[in-house]
Amino acid sequence: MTGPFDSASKSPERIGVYVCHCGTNIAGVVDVAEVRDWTEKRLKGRGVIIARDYKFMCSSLGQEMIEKDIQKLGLTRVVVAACSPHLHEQTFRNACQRGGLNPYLSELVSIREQVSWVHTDKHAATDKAKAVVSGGVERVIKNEPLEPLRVPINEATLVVGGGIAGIQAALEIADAGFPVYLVEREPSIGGHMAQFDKTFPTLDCAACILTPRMVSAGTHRHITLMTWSEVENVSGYVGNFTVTIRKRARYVNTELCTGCGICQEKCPKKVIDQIYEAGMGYRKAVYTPFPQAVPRYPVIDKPNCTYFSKGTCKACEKFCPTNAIDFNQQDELITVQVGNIILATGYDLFNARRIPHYGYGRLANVYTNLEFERLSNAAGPTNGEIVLRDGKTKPKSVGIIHCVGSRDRNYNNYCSAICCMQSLKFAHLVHERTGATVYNFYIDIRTTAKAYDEFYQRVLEEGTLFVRGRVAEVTDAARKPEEEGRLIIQVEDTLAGKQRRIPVDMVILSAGLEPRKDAKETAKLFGISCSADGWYIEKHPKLDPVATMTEGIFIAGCNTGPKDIPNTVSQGAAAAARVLGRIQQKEIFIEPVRASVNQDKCSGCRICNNLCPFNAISFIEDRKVTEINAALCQGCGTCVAACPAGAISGTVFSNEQVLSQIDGLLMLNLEYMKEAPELVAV
Amino acid sequence: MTEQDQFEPVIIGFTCNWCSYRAADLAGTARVKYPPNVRLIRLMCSGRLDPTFVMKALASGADGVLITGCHPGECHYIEQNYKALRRYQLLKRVFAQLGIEPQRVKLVWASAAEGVKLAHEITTMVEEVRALGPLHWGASNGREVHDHLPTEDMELPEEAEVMA
Amino acid sequence: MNDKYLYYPGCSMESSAKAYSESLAAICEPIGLHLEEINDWNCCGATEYIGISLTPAYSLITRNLALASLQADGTRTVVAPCSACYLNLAKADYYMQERPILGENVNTALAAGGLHYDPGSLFIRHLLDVIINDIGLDKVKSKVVRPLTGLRVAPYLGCMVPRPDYEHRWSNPEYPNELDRLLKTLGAEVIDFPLKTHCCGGHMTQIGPNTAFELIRRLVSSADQYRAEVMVTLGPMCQMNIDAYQGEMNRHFHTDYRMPIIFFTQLMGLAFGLNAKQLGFGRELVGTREMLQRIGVEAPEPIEAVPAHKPRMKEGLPMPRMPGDEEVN
Amino acid sequence: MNANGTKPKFAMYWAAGCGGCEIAVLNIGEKILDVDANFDVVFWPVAMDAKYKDVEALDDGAITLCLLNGSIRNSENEAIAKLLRRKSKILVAFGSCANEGCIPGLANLSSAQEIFETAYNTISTDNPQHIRPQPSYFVPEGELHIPEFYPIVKTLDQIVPVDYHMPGCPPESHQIAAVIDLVIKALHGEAQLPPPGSVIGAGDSTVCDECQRTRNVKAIKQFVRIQDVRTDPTMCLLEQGVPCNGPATRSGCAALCPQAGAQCIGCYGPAEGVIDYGARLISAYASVIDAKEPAEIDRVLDGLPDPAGQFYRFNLARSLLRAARSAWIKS
Repeated sequence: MTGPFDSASKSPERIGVYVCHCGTNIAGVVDVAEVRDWTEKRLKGRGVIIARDYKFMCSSLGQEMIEKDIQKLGLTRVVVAACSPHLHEQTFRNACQRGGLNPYLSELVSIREQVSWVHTDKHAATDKAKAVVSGGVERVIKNEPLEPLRVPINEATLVVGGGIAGIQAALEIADAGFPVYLVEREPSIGGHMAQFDKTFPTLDCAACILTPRMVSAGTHRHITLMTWSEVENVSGYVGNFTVTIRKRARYVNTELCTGCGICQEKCPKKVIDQIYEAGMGYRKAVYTPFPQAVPRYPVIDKPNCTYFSKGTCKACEKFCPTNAIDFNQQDELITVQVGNIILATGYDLFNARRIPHYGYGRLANVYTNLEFERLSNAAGPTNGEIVLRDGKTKPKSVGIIHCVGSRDRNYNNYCSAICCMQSLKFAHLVHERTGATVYNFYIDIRTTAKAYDEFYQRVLEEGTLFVRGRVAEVTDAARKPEEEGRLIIQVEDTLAGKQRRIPVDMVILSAGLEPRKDAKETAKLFGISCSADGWYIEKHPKLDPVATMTEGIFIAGCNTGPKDIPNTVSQGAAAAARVLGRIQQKEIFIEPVRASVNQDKCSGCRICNNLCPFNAISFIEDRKVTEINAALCQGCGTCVAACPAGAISGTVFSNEQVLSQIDGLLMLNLEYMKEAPELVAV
Repeated sequence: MTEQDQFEPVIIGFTCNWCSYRAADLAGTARVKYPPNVRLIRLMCSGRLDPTFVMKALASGADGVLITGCHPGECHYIEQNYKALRRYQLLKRVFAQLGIEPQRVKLVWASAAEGVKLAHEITTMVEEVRALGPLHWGASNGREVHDHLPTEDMELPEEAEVMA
Repeated sequence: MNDKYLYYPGCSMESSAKAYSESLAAICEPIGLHLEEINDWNCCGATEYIGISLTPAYSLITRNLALASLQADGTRTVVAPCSACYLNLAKADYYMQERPILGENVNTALAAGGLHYDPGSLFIRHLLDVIINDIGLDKVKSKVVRPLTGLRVAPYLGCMVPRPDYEHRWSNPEYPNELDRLLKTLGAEVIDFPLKTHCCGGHMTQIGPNTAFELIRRLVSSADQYRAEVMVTLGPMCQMNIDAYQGEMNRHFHTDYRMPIIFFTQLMGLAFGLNAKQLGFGRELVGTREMLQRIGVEAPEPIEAVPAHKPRMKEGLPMPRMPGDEEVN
Repeated sequence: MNANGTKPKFAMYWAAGCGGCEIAVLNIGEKILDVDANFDVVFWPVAMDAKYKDVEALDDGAITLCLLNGSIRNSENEAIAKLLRRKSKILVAFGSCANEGCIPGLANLSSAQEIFETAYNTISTDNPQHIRPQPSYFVPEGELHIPEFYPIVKTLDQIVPVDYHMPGCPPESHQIAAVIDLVIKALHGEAQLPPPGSVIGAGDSTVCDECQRTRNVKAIKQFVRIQDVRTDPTMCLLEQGVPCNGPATRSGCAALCPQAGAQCIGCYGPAEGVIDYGARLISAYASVIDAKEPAEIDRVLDGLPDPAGQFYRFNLARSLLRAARSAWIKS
């Protein structure tokens, strides 16, 4: 008969099966005792010599139970039916190892995530649990003893993104004495935080606390800072990534430039600064985004430079005292070897134009939060004066709208986490600097972190007005004379239970946070995954929030979801700590999931040659056979499935294991004692 | 299965370690309910899916096979899910010639975040396959179809105990 | 796909909105729009019926879709020019899918007439949507021979067309830009009309005139503040409320607005160089002479509306009292 | 020669098949004389007259070597296969039909009813009375029986245990000669027979191993039918879009077809250890199609108008699914 499952033979293995109650998590739906009894009785012929159930298999007592059974009963295979292998596979492998059994001779099958938590019918769930156990038993018979692969870790780390998360991560690693490449897309590091005026809730000045960190990162002997640069290609795997970085031409020779700023003064071309000034101010075509920029060297913005577009000007070159301007500079591709990568790529602001009835982009005095940050910033375009678009009039009343684009099923369902505190900060600043009446339009006030609610109380006491309700529209269509020439906020005041029209002079939209526009491409580049929203997915949302499912790639800051500064900094440090742990171990162990070619069977048809995105497959011309480089193989198994001759096999997920598991899941193992069936059609 | 009972199909589902298996975990964590008719197998990637596995499952008594993987462009191994897609499309053509209804073998993309979607797809597929009725390929091969597990009256005979 | 569209005119097109009907007929040929009227269509029930009883209301609407299905012949799109008709048809299609029991009930009712409709089998679309997204602004632009340069227009969509936007066909359900883009293509100066999707009062003119007058005033006064010379709309009800009740509204508030309101198809026709009379100009009550002069078009003589029916009895028959009326009223 | 001075007994039987295997045996040339010299041929319907009852009269295990070709289509095939199994020490499933169903196995894509319909009732058939064969029929001389037609074609090892498998349609003569040599040597104690269950008379790798065409990495943009194109004689046919089954087909034929300019159609069956031959090809072909969009993939696949025929021409009866659903389900 065909198939790996030989229905006439019994398994020579001595298998122990352990069914976990997980408190009531499993036992509440699955009759674990019945599963245990059934396994012991019905799967005896498959080599199950002991089946036990226990309250918490992952507890030390549960693990010891397995260890003892291995030693006393001479188990050669272990199946644990409990939670997802993503949670406790390692736990039970370790237990097996301690008991003296090769850890890969065990299987953890999920009867919690895939059975008790998703099914309600107890009888059906118990039946399914039996099938799942039976699948595990059949599979484990075909398991092979394996050793984890050891991979040496390159000491260097790549940090992508020079905002506060990336700066923090880079400094932590560099301070420990290991090299860091810090790559930033903009001309200066600093990120969004550099644009802010005050930081909630303490109201310390963002620049005052950020600048020293920026300087440290810029001057650290272990940090190679690459601004105006982007990662273009990543290859390799944990411990040994090869990263190609495009260092865009600055047209400024950084060896010669002293950062004196004369070129910026002399440049005749003024450009609206869409990035740093959020469109509220101007910069020159040769510029550093802000005075405290790190590095201090300017860049020439090629599309806006008069010389590049018209062929004449070169004012900067003429006046540069050190001849640092170099119009012939080219982009450079730099390749670096790193062991780990931390992505701290930050966020984009929700585009408030997407809600046209809030008037942003149509009505002059509707501002976004980032615009207001620049407006209130002492180093900003108005030197901190809070004024209307005309540049002079101080508002007498200001409306701040929360949750713009957040908590809204038309845009983003999630809460942007920082808007409440940010809006309260704005209310305080407006009140303090203009004395205007401030209205906050909110759904809920969420001030959960340390000293946040105290700040809310303070703003309340200052006399800021709070209207609970989602704003319907911001309009200039006046209905009454007192509304004329002003912005009217139409809102249902859900506490008062009525519709209100509140005329104000200025509206600030607390636009939410969104993943970077290119978050998906970045994720693809580094081989990690995004949620449907576009935020990066953590290895575990609670227990492993800075790791990803890809070994060696870590994430920190707002690219996993909206965060305030303290959380962002913590994540940067946490990611650094994870990386440092690995560097200091000098090597890591990874799953021995690998493919290999049986060269006697390989006929050199070359079907598989083009299938590996990691270039692990190569063809040996003189012997006309294909070979797989185990170090490059990532274990996806695509070539195993593709080989027409069946010459490629894969460990941990071998054909025999999967086919046997199918038999087990379909309970075909229960037929083992029967005669070969009579082959007559129905 | 007794005739008056509703037919309970058995579906073997192949999941990718990086996306759909995690989606199944997520469905569990979020307590999203779906019918117990699907039994999942974890692979490292939908690219690992050998058509043999699908045929084996159908030939051995499964009424349907659900193949899942990362969305196009989101493969953990960069582009292996496209290979799964191509194999699936070719496999479907062969199955059509063998008289296997298209609803019985389905390919669904589910990211690690799409627990609800996966549960929904499973529910839909179970109902579709239920409506089609048993495939009975396994029975045709002289084997029993295991809609329900053997009951007490199907206990092992004595000699089997000895063999065991 | 067949390039024809199944056309559901609705009752207004034959009465109050003749100008809409005439101008639409006039522009179809230049932009290559092939409309095939649904045979034996009936009233969509307007806005009231749905509030009274769902099955009969939806059956009334769906009968038209069932008839349209019979005529489909390769095309799947039903076009309605009237806001209320469009919304009713779309609503019926949507809710029959969402609530299968309603769908069954409706089809049971239709079966009495030998009809059946599979919800989701037709695309229900508004005329403007078809012109923007299928015909395209490039095509429209190519037909413009008399650009409406200098004419300040207020694009007014009313509340029913872009909302609730079941199929996500509009750029934004709260503040769509389709009509703005079309009018700009015709060469007009389009104001950023803040009330473009606000309500015209609907049937409130019949039930609570004061409410309706306030709603009309807001629209007209806002358009006036923006110095619009004409409001452009796409629904017969909107046009009628603002046109026919503007005088009464003025008396109510002691104001003196004279804001003409016309259909977008009329402006398209003007831009295409068609004759104003052929486009139904002259039927409106708030005169369009000044507005037409702005673009150098001679205004046609006003058309006196001839009552279609004999004057009704002064008072109608009394409604029979229904059990439970006391609680409702 | 046995201890008691008699020659070992040889039998050959032709079940559902074309007879090509019989010709292939005769095609071994002078080697056939070795067979006669070393064996006592007791049963070989195509070559000599013998009755089933003669075989039944033999002791169980009396036949030393039996080459059985053809698949199991009807009750007669099955009965004789069982009889010969009982009487033979070494039963060889000889040729593709006995091993994997071969062309007769393609009948498994249709139900018995469809097959009869085609055979007895299509426009090319002159059968005005719609006569269908009946299992039994009364004639003046008595009741006649014909064998029962089974709904699906089976391979020999689906009926009885088989000692060796010899693939090929038909097996290559040089391979037959080598096998006969080996058996004779083994009988004289000069060689060891391979372990039971082995494939004999073929290689362990695939046809590509023996094919001299130059191979490169593969990215198939379209499939073409070989009669529609002029192929490069030095380049891998699959890379030229010709669906060549060589990569999945067991070696042993010396890549006869590809060397002669035609694609391999897979008569030597799957390589060692492969469970489902067609699955291997489906997976391999699909893996190297150069398309990512479903519609584009479909366009490429349209170049394979009969995928089941392409992938299971010789192997359907031995595949995992074995037959189309209509063949399984009794009407």
